[in-house]
Amino acid sequence: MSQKIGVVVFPGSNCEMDAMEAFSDLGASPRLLWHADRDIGGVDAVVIPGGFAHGDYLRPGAIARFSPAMEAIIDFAHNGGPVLGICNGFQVLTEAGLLPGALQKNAGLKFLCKEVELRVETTNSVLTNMAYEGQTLRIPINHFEGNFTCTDETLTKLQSNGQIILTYTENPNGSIANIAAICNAQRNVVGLMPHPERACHALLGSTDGRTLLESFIQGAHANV
Amino acid sequence: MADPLHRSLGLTDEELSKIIEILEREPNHLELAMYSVMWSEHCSYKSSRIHLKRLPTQGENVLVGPGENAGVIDVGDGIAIALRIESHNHPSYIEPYQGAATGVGGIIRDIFTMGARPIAIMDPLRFGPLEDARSRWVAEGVVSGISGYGNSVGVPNIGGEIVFDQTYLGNPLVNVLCVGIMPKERLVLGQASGVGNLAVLLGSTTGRDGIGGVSVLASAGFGNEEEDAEKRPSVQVGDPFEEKRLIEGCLELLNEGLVVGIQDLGGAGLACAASETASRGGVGMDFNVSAVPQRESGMQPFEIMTSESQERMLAIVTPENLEQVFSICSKWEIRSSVVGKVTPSGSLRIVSDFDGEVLGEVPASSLHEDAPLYQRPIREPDDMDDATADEATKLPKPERIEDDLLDLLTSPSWATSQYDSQLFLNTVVGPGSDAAVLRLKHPTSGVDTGRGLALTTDGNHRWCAVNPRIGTVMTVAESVLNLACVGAVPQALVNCLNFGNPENPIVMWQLSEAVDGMAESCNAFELPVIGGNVSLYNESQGTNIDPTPIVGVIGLIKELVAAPPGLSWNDGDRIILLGPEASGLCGSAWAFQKGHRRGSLEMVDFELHQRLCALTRSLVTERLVTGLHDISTGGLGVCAAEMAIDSDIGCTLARIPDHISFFSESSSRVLIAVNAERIPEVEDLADQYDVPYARMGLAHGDMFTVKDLLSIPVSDLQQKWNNRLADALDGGTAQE
Amino acid sequence: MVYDACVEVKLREGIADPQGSTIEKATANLGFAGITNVRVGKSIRFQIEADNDEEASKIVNELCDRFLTNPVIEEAVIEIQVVG
Amino acid sequence: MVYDACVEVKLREGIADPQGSTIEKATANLGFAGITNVRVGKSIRFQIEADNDEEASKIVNELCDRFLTNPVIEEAVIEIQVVG
Ligand SMILES: Nc1ncnc2c1ncn2[C@@H]1O[C@H](COP(=O)(O)OP(=O)(O)O)[C@@H](O)[C@H]1O
Ligand SMILES: [Mg+2]
Repeated sequence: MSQKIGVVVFPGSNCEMDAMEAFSDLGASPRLLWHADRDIGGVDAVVIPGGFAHGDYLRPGAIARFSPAMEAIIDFAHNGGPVLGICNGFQVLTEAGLLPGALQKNAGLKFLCKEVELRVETTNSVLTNMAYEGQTLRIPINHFEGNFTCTDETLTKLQSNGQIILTYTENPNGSIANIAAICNAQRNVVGLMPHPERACHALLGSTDGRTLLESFIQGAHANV
Repeated sequence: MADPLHRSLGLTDEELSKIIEILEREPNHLELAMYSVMWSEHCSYKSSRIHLKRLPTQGENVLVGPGENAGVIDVGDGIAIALRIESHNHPSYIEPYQGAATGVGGIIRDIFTMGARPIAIMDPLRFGPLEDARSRWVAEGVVSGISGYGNSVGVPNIGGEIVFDQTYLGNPLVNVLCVGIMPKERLVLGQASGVGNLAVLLGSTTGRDGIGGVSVLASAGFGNEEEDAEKRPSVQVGDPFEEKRLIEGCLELLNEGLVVGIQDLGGAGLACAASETASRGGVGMDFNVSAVPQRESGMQPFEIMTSESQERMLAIVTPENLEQVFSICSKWEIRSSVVGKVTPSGSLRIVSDFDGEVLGEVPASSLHEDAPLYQRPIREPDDMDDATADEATKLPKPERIEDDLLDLLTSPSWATSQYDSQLFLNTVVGPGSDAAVLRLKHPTSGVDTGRGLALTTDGNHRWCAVNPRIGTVMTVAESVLNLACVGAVPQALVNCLNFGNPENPIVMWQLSEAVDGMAESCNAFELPVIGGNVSLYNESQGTNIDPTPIVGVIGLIKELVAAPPGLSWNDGDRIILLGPEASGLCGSAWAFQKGHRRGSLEMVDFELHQRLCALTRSLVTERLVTGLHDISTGGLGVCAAEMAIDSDIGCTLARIPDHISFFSESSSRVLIAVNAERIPEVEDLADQYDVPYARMGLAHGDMFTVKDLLSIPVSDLQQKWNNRLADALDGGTAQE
Repeated sequence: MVYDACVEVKLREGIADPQGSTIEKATANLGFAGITNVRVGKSIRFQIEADNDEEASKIVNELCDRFLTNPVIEEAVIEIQVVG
Repeated sequence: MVYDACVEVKLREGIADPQGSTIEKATANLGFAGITNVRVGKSIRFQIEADNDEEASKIVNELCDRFLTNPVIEEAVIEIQVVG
């Protein structure tokens, strides 16, 4: 049975169809979840896609995190369900308190759309279980507020628990410790700023994103 | 003494007489205000319409030609593509961020109005020189505005242009093109029909922003500081989040078949949308101003009718469907209110309530069809003969040709890296190549057709300053060649004619010549013109900009199995020039750099150009070349330099005897890089297509060398290329 | 009663301020000398109905904690004034 | 002398504030009743060296006009205080 992956749509989301396409090309069964529905329909995993939920007004994720769907997703995550936040989704997860830290405006104050090189720091997460440590991946970033920030205390925790799962080999946005992706202490909730769904098709320039999305499908499988 | 009202609204005495004739009485203030915005240059095309008629608009694939919100073509597999380009020049000079942002918002609405999902935008931009502080401030703000709005509304930006030149010092050009995709059967037109149907206003509240924007901003030039300051309150603020919800909500309404017609609100606001939908449907409308949700208190009916508040749509709905329309709107958090009723009368009646007082009443069609048409005086410049004789080849040759080359290198990536160019997983080639390439997926099933769409925008004010007719021909030719460089066959063209003050006969001559050039080349290339926009009064302090027709051309790629070769060459590749020998320097970027702006251009040989394009497409589809690039701005020199920069590999070139052949921008030429083993095939093919070619040299090493002319490290070229815009703009910009 | 509220949302001390540093660099480049320690925050102004001062202040404080600030990196300075 | 400057950049009256209206709607959805007229601006705080009050105020005003605001749609409220 292919994995049922729920892709959340908020007003202002815009990468939901891209996530749908990438996951179905990889053999999963993605479906859309509407932000106003509390019922997330027995999915095996949840993806919060990129975009500008509620316009990113006030702060990215600040309004989205109060959606009925998010209440359900918070429960789902607390019960060990795999949850992936891509870009805006990462911001939503930090606002919702499912991941530590916060994402600020990029150093240099510019939106950045370009391919970057990432390094896999740990394979112990729902996003990297099929990668190898030290593997480098070429995947695009596409954000204005991807500059990961946290207190020293949080950073130490992230480091000692191995919760930093991807780093930039060349820091594009000012993120602390070159952080591109982190997971929670239970390792089932992951947020990353780069867009793996944009790197799953040879015609689009890179297929390195597949490793990450396949890992996540694997993680969803383990959750069943 | 104060001006009479009609004049202060921008209407002439003759125009007022005509209104009185139509109404058979004096118009009241509300009616006058509506005529003033609808008969403005921006909405009525009163100076350009008689010329635009000369453009070819027919084609087998054309579903909708000029006159609607966007042109639409049939691309097969049940898919239709909508395309449109618009200018937002004047607002962008006054408030660069919001001016550009609302330009993006406006063009996107034109596309989903037709039933198409916007899938890409492009942004041909023109600014004053980088040395000028205000121009830097404008450029920085415009690019941020396009980035801020486009990224957030979720439409990728896949290309454009960014040009800096003295001619745009007080008048930047911000043109934005949008392309959308739809299943053919979803195509809708912006018309009201069915007496008793309702007009539902969707989206933002209406405020005082942009009152009379089209007549004040888009239809007059900039004079002095004080007057400009008075025009300022007309600037609007964009809300990409509202627009995103409108896109989704409106497409859902169309998918469900719940609307009879739909129309975006742009220039001239509700006055335009209400009268246009009614007159297209051959009906009338009662329009209830008090039903319009207002952002500010105490708004006058004329303010409500002419406000240009952004992110609003007018949908025509049958009463049976109203509840369902409301429920889809509320799902997407879109404000919706019934503001009008379709009547059989043919007149647009503005009422204070559906059974209240009539505040104004005009024949709906008179706002459009009766708009004045001007055959404005045309005059060729007096010194044409002298100007033509002034050849740029007579300029002294460069002291250090390396320096002239370096001065011509500017990467647009400072701007393009601020744009999401990848959303929707279609972008095979984004900004930075000759043309952008998108995968063509079916808009509803998502199935990949295995084919591709290609898009390019081009404009060249330098060529058009020298000769507006041939310059325009060369521009269209360049577009067609840009598409060939990615393997695409051109399908349709849209244009934005950016010109100076139409009351100046020389400007009208430029416009007329440019239209002739466009018609001539579109006929030759069998390219239908499916839409466009005219932006006049691009002048500041009495100086008109150089004529700047911008074209956007869409092409199809039959089989998109791999990304086209792009600009890069490999070490060891042979470099071959396809096309005739260079001729002349007039209108070239090099000549302009030396302050030379006159002379003559050589007419494009259409047949040769067609053969070159066909050859280029074959080379690309049969993968016979490693890399290729057409020769345009900066000539062969800049073309080769860009290929070296992109490859990070140098070259040694020969057969370029002097700066003339190095910097000439004459048409119909492509530089290709070929693996040595494929040379016979390539040359055979060129012979078959009867296209001249010449072996120019070899790609190798880290020096960019032209025998007997120059030698410079590729890294020096890269340095200038990469840093010019960042150096000028990253440190912060400020108003003068 | 109606109150005017003004909330200034500031980054907590010790949290890097990318907007502030970009502006600071720009001021120097643009010829404004001697400008330092630039910190950028938000000002959010609104009106609120409440029965009395205490209630108004309670609501605004709660609004700040739950919504207007991200306590991980931000804090709020609140001003409330009765208008009628 | 060193001055503390605080600049509040606000949208001019009548200029649409999409961010403010979205926040306003969100407060209602979150159950905060009676919040209206939400307007969002920026607060920019910094220190500035100047010879005297007059000069400090002149520089800050110029900074606002040329750089921190576009007077077409925004206006600045400036507060300056000497610190030493
Ligand atoms: N403002 C811009 N926005 C997006 N893309 C741009 C912009 N300016 C330039 N580009 C892209 O950079 C590339 C080079 O532009 P240009 O030199 O004008 O191309 P060409 O001469 O082949 O028409 C093109 O791919 C173009 O689409
Ligand atoms: Mg080109």
